[in-house]
Amino acid sequence: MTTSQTTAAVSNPRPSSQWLITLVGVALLIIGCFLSWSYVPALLGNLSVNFFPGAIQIFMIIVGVLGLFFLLLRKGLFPGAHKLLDSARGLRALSVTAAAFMVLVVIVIGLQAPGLANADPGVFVTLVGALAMVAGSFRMPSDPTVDPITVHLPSWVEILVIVAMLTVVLFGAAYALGQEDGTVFSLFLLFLAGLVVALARAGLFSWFGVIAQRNRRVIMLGAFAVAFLFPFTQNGSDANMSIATQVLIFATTALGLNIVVGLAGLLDLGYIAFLGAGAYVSAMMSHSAFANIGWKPPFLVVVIISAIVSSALGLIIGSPTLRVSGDYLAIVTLAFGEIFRLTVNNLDGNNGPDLTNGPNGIPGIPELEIGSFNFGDTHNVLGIPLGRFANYYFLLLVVAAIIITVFTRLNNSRIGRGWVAIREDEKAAEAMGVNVFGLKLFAFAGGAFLAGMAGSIKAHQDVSVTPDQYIFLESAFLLAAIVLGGMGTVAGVLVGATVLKLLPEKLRFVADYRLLTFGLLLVLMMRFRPEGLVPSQRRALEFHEDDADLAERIEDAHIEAVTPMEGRA
Amino acid sequence: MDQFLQQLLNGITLGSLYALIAVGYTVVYGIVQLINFAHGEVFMIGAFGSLATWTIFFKGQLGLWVLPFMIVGAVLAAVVVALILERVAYRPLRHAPRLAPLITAIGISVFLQEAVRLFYPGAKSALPFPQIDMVTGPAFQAGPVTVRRSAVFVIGALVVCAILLWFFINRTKMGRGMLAVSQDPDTARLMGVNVDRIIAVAFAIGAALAGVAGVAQGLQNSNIDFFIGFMAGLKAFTAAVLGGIGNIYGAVVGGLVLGVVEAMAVQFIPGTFGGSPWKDVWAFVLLIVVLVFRPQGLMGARVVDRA
Amino acid sequence: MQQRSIVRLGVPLAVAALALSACGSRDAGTTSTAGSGTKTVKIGVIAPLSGGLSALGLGIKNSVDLAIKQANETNAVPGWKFELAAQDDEAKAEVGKNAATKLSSDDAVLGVVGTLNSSVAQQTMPVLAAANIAQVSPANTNPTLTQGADAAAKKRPYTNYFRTCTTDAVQGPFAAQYLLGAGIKSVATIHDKKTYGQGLVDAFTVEFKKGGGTVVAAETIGENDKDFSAVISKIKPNSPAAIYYGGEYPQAGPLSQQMKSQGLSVPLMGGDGIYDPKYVELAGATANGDLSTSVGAPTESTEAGRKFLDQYKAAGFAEPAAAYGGYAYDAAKAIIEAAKTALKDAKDVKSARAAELTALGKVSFDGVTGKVAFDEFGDTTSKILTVYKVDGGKWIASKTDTFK
Amino acid sequence: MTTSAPERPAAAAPTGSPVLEATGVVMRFGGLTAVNNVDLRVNQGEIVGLIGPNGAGKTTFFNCLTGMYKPTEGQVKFEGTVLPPKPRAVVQAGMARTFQNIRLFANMTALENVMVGRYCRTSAMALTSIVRGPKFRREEEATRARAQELLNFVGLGRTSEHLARNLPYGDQRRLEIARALATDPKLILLDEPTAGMNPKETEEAKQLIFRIRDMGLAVVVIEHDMRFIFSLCDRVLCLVRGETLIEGSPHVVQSDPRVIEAYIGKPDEDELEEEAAKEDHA
Amino acid sequence: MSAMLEVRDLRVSYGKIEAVKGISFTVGQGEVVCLIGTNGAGKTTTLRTISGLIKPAGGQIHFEGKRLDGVPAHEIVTLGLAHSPEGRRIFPRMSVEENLLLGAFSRSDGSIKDDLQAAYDLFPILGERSKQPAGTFSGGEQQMLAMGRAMMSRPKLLMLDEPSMGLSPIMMQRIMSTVKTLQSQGTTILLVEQNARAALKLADKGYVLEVGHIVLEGTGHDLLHSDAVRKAYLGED
Repeated sequence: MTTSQTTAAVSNPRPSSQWLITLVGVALLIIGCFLSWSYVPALLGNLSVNFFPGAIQIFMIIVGVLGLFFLLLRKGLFPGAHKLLDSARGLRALSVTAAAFMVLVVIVIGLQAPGLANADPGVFVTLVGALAMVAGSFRMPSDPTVDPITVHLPSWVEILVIVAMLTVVLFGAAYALGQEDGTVFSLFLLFLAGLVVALARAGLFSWFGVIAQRNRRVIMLGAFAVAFLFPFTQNGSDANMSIATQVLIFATTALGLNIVVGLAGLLDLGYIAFLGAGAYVSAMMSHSAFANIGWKPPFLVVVIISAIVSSALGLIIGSPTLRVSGDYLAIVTLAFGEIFRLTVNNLDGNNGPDLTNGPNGIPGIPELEIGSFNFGDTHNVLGIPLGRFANYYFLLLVVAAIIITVFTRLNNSRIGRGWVAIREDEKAAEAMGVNVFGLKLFAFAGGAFLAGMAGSIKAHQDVSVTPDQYIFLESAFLLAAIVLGGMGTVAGVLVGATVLKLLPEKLRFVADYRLLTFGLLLVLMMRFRPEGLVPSQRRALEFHEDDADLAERIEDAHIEAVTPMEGRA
Repeated sequence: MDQFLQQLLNGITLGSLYALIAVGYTVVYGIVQLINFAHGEVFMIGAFGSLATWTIFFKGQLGLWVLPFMIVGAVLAAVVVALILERVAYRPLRHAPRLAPLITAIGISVFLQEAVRLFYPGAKSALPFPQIDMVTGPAFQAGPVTVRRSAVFVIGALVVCAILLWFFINRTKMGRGMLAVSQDPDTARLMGVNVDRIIAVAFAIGAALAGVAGVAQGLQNSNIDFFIGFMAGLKAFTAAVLGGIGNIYGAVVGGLVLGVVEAMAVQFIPGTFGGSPWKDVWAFVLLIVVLVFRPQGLMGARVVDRA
Repeated sequence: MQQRSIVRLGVPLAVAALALSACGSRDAGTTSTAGSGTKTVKIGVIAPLSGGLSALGLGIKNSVDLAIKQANETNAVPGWKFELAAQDDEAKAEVGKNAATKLSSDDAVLGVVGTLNSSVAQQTMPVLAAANIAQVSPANTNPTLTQGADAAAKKRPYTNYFRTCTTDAVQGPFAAQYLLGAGIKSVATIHDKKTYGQGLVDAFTVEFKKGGGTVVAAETIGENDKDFSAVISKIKPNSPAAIYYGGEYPQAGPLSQQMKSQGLSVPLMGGDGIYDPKYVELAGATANGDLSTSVGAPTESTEAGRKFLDQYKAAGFAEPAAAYGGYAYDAAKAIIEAAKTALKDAKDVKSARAAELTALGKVSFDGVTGKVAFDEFGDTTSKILTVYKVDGGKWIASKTDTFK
Repeated sequence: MTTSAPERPAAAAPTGSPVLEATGVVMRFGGLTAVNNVDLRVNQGEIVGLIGPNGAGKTTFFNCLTGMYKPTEGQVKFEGTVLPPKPRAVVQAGMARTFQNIRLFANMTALENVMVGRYCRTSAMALTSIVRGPKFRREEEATRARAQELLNFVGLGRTSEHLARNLPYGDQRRLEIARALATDPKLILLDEPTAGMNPKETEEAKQLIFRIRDMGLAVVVIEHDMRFIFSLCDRVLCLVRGETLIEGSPHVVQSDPRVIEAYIGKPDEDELEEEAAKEDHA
Repeated sequence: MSAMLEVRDLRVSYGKIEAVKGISFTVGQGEVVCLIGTNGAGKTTTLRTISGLIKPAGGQIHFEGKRLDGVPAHEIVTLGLAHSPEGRRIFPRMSVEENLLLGAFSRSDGSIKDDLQAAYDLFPILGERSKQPAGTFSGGEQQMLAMGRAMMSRPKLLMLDEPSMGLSPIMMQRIMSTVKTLQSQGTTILLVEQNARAALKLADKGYVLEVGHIVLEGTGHDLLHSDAVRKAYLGED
């Protein structure tokens, strides 16, 4: 709070008309939410009760309260703070969200109730409120804001912000997963997206960004704590935990792939084979009746063996294919992925030795047991039951933590620098003495190792392994998680993996259009935001060779980030 | 020996199909150094275009005279889709890092597959392809070798297309322009060659041949489904690399070699690693071996490394 | 610095505290809203409701729906109202497992009808078994599901699993007997390596050889193969009198067509996986004479079957009952039948599940597909099968018999 | 020359002992002979210039020396041992280079670029990097310090955290030199280090090269700017169409008529007379 | 006399680096104009910008009164402006004749055959080996082919980029004399050369480029005898 107190809140002595219109809009919005929206109780989680807002009405109340906050901010209610956020831009996004939301609600009532005759006045009050907000906020001038980098908040404030942020994430996730109704879930997504955009527009996220940059370790620990606590919010229910474990397996595999693609810059289209190799080794060494390897070592040994077999495959695939570059590498890895799939499909005694049980796969893999802890049982912790999937979830969380550590530490080391150099200019890197071949091979083997680890757990979690789980489309999905989230970053991959695994589960009603949207998404991403949603800055630069402004901005941020750290040291 | 000849014929038939598709990879690659990963889907679209033409206009007709219309339908569908792809998806990315067009191509592949699966009536499972009487009737017997009529069509299609292509490239101005762009696009522009148009033409040629291949596949296998593009595309790419990507005749040779290798693998690889289930594995192993030991392919077009 | 490290510790703790305070705030959400005496019991369905096999899956779902509606109309279990809880498995094992998980965490689910595919069942069985929920499949024909991996030492893997259809262990030999009876002594076999296809061919081969036939060639094909020329060329010189194919119609149809256009004009025979109108469509004009076996008598050939089809039609479902409608209907009826004893004195569904399993083992009634009763492995006791023949573009029932 | 040269771990060998001896280097591409039987000997602490018109094979010759190309014939000896044609081995042995068209790692900071140059002199492998023991931290710290030192040396100390692509052209050239120096070379090859520079920058570059020489390094420079070359080098080698035209002191090369011909074109008879007359006049 | 080609305050950047920093020059009808300068001075960039291969960052280019900047390269050729690029850039896997015919790609009149003959007359060796792949030619022969190819579009203005690069003195003189011949036949020529003497000797006008700026201009003869040029290119102090 050093620079922000320069000008006091005297810029708006008199409420302007647009301010008043917006205020009225906010008021109507909130009032409408306390009225009934529809006669039909079965619709959208029962909106038929006056003075007792249902779920989606609460969304709108939150929007209203946030709008009120922005309005008061403009009035200078919080001295010194109005320079920090651009309330006008925030209000605009908020009001558009509210309007879009309400229009959708009206449409849903019209279609599902069916007929608008079933709509109650409340819905229209809120709709009018939203439109008034649009009318008011779009005539509001934007405020100049200060650059967050230049402001240093007291550390306890920063920490509080982080806690608040993570808590919101936890509850948001728990709430989203709890939504069974596809329409409500979609509306929730719209609400969430609108909220995020509004806050981003207002500049809040650049604050978060700066704070996060300064407190990276706190964020990491906090995020891990949130992830760790997630199963405790599920009350022993397996439905969401099952999805959560799948997201984790997918995310950890994608993180492994991100070492190959994001860090070393090698496009691997057959990566799922490494996950498959791990899973198959683990399955063949399990006590399943269909397992064809007699030796049954303890699981921890199996994990290591799976990982080693995978990375050996990585080496085999890597060593010849690294001679070819670019697109060729991509296609050859794809061919290798197919060879893997076909091979496990064939090794059933009919064609080749009886190892993998062919297209039927190896079913009936027993639950994991580490020591006396059986992963299939429900365990009670502090009176909260934790089911089968929660157990696997914790195990996978540990694996994810390992992979994240490996990923970030490799990235910030001599090896990481070597990879960047190779990506930037392979010839120059070689001329500077970087072991290009070795580093590429290491990326392949290392990534495969991690995937093998994840695979060995996946086999038990899935109860069976079959070849059709390891097809090209899965590799494409993994790649898409990285592309969508952002190459070379942990957070990006986690976001990408979550979006790609969670949305199809929750949006069953669009299940048929899932792949179609997926394909379109890839094309659009490459066209408009090739670096992904949460890109590593370097990757963003690589995709925007000509963007000098971006380079300047990133450089400024980098210098800002580095300087105080060195000052402290 | 009889079996050898029979399998040779089977291989050449299969290979002709690969070759027709492979030309599309190689023509586009030769000019923009882009692996149009979605080319397999263009082939699939061709097959469906042909089926749609038949269903809409000629349903129930199985005379030979329908075939040209079906081919036109296939070629039209494939070419239109390919041109849209080029314009909308690839052209804006021409100067982007190489990863971008490749991922775009994957996205397009998935999109096209799904679009056909969802919006083509009945395409959720395999669809029977019209069995033109003359082309699918009883087999000919040439000595010990049984010759399917559809095989005659497939091989014939390749021969005709190869001749037309040769004529186009060597005897027309547009063809010369294409050769020039493939060797040095900048200089070609200095000669007055409209590079954008040439690239579009390359896509169109590849698509047209893929469309013919779509009809061929339908007649040969008696059915098509929305997923045929993936494997066919991968095999055709293998064929293109095998022959030396960028070299059109290489693609033809590569396709034929690949087809024969697959057929022979089914018949002659002894023990449990032979047989139909392994033939794809051998095809891909061949691809990797060629890439590692002779990256320029059999016909030796120079691999352009735009690192 | 001091302050920072304290807070660094504090954050996770604070988040932990907040998170824990959230626990238990969500109720289980299964209490019935209907109130007033009647309690809700759900019968789940896991079947492919979308994708390539959705025609079969939707038929299963609708048939179960029909059985439930009838049970509610007749008030089959007083004080209880049945409800349908259908989940899509997209014919994929992993999706099926999610569906099973979802159903198993719903306390109102008593039994599940499904799945269509044996491979999906392998994934759903353990999940449902853990929750003690009965699973009755109308369509899984893989013997190992009920009898374990080792055919020599049969052992039932999951006691919650039952099925209303006969297994491949019966279909294959039945086909062998039919061919031998028709005077065909030499065949070539082809299968797609999947449990179903391989199981059929294995069982067929044993019986066929026992009856004095010879298998002149045994080939396999890959699951994505489209062009069978090479395999056909390889078989042809052995001049078999018929081909026995283990697999499903998407490959069998084109295989038949390509065989015949390549001059190998002998009938192709398969299991219920090729007994589908699509097979005839794909195999084209040369399919006449091709054969298939299928479980049970043709639905429309029996009194009960015709009645079922009429009721199904009257219920106005958008999709036809398809091949497994009758079996699904019987499966649902078996669950309802068992529920009559299991739910009688139960206070909630969860506590009735164990009783349901016991009761299921003992049901015995005349269903649409014949007598519905289960043996000690959970397999149906009825072993009626039918051979169908392609004639004029349609499957025509050629012979119905009880397998001995 | 106020900046003190960073310490070099290798003890300075007496000036004059040969560092690099290339003999009979031939490089053919298909039918084209780009480099034909060129010899080059570079001694400790010597600056050697390589000149010649465009397309004379200078850069190709560089690539042969640094292992980027495998020469068709001939051998490259470094400190008495024959070098394998692998860039990494060449760098390891102590020969570093810059590029004609700057090839920096554009999206890395200046400091990171130089740190990449330290790659071959550091050893942290995967496990060390993941576990991060004291050894790793020491090495990382040392790498960073050395890189900063080199940036200071070339005059980029203040811009260490700037992205390479944002640096002005002249600074990019200097950064490339710093990156090459980070490999602890005994010989540094500079490919047109002043191309595109203004006279002031060129002069600074010259001073920088002198300072590098003063550290005990041998330097080989390709350059077109004749003034620059002749005022910088101890010895100049002129390549024309892949062959050595002349080798000698700047003075000798400068006045060689064949060099003038190759560069400026052969004066006609009358012009020669005209020139002679002028010279007399002066 | 109004200039045939007029370049005004032309600026070209590659990313952040400005290669040409605002140069202006003119080429009059029938003239030979040469741009000289060291490597990296911006000569080639200037030519590539004029012929439309690079988009300028600023400034204007007029050719016979028409504005060229922003017009795609393949249309510029049809206006009568040919560019023989640096390093010759012939199509190595095509025969001589095919190379030459490509030069006439933008034309569709009937007299292409005549021009082919004209090119063979200009360089008889091309005629002798018209079916041979151009990649097998020596540097000098390739340069002849490149010039012949450029002439096939019947240009009003011919831009030659470093035609003497890597050529033996005899071959170089041969090329230079051809330039003279072409000029005498009515073609205007814009020449970029590193071999300053040869270029300036036949140029009507010359411009000296240094790091993206024009530092000196004048008639060929004046420049040839200016001290600055002698210093820059001979290293004489």
